[in-house]
Amino acid sequence: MKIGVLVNEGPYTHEASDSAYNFVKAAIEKGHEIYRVFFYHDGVNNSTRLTEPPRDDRNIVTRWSELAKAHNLDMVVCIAAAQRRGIMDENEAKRQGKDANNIAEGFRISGLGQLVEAGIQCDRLVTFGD
Amino acid sequence: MSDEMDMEEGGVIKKFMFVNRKAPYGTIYALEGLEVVLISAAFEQDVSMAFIDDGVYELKKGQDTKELGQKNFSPTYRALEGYDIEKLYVERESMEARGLTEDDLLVDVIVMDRAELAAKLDEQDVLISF
Amino acid sequence: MLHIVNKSPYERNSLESCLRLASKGSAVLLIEDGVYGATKGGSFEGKVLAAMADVKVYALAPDLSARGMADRVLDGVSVVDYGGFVDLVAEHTNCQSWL
Amino acid sequence: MPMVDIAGKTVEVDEEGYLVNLADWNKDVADYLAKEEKVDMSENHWEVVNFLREYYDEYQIAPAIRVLTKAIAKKLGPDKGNNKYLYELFPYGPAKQACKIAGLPKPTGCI
Repeated sequence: MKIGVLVNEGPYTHEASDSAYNFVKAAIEKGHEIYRVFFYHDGVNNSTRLTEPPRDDRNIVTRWSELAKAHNLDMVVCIAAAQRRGIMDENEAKRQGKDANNIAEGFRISGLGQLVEAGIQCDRLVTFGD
Repeated sequence: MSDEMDMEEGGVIKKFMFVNRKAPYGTIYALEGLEVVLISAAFEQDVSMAFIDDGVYELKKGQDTKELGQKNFSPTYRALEGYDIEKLYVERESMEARGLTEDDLLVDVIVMDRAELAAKLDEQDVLISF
Repeated sequence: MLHIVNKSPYERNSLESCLRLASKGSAVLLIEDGVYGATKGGSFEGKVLAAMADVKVYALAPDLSARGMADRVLDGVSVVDYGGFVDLVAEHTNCQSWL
Repeated sequence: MPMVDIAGKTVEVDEEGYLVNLADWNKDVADYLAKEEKVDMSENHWEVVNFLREYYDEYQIAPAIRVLTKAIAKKLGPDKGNNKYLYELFPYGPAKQACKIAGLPKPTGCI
């Protein structure tokens, strides 16, 4: 089955990103296809590579990046929500005249249309948030 | 606004419902939720919105954010008609519990009791909630 | 239809709204702080027990354990792991998260 | 961000030439922005730009192109409410150019 996942909250403050991660991992183990993980609202904060939690805590960002790499996941960060919250890739930083970018490996910045398209293409869309 | 033409998705039309349960301004969900709804219009799907719980407050007439320094996005609900998004369902129980009537709302809505709205939720293909 | 609730019924009205709008025969999965709604002894217990006449209630095991509530699950609530969560999503034609 | 002098007023524009403060907009600013876009403002151009400003004023968003053409057709007639006409006026796209000249917020590129 094709499953899409929407993550609406950032890491650490809420459990949403943990739940989504565990759900995605379990779905892959069960042989489902994760069509896309879309990050919206504060969920875009899951994609900054500048995250540096204490050593005895999980690194939520790296964990997503590694899962994406292992299973070729399409992880999309909403451009409008990202711009509001200071999440940039190289292109966006250039376009907006910013001096740095911070997007982690495995994430790509794109439009909200990618969320609607996931809804159209997937058999199921599951939302995680606050 | 984008110069891209309407999306063609091979004739698949799904029932999308955006479920709004949060009040405006206290959190960003209502505003960013509305942004997705507007984008979804380009995909020619069967789009509706449900206003439940504090989501009903999003439609209250007379919002004035001047002193807040936030953008008043309530006029945008009136633009939905031009985007062919005309199915705005309000749960009667939520509206009445908040002491509101249809006259308090800034757009024409379809008021439904809980059983009617429950049936509407059931028949959706994709539910995206904020 | 599958309803997913991630809020404690003692903090927000998500579970209450979900139960108000869940049709007969729906499934309700409690995750994160939502699992407190699946436990014995609290003042919300009666509402959940009454709702179970019409809907099937599930609770996520890892969230129950994390909160020290694994041994207080209400009779009639099915406890599932993340794999079970995935199965519930697959078994139902659509799902709504009551955030 | 670059500052430009327009008819004796200093106005801030961003890297792509969009107005930073929407309140700075006036007809002289529109003429300047149009010149930067190599658009020669005619009555027909103004008609669209003014329409966009009114739309924004009423609904607080820049309309999607499909919604814009439909709304213009309704107000100014079908010979103006179509893509061909709008692209003739604004060859690089009415969303990008007309919105910029009208001083509307820069599109986030949401699709």
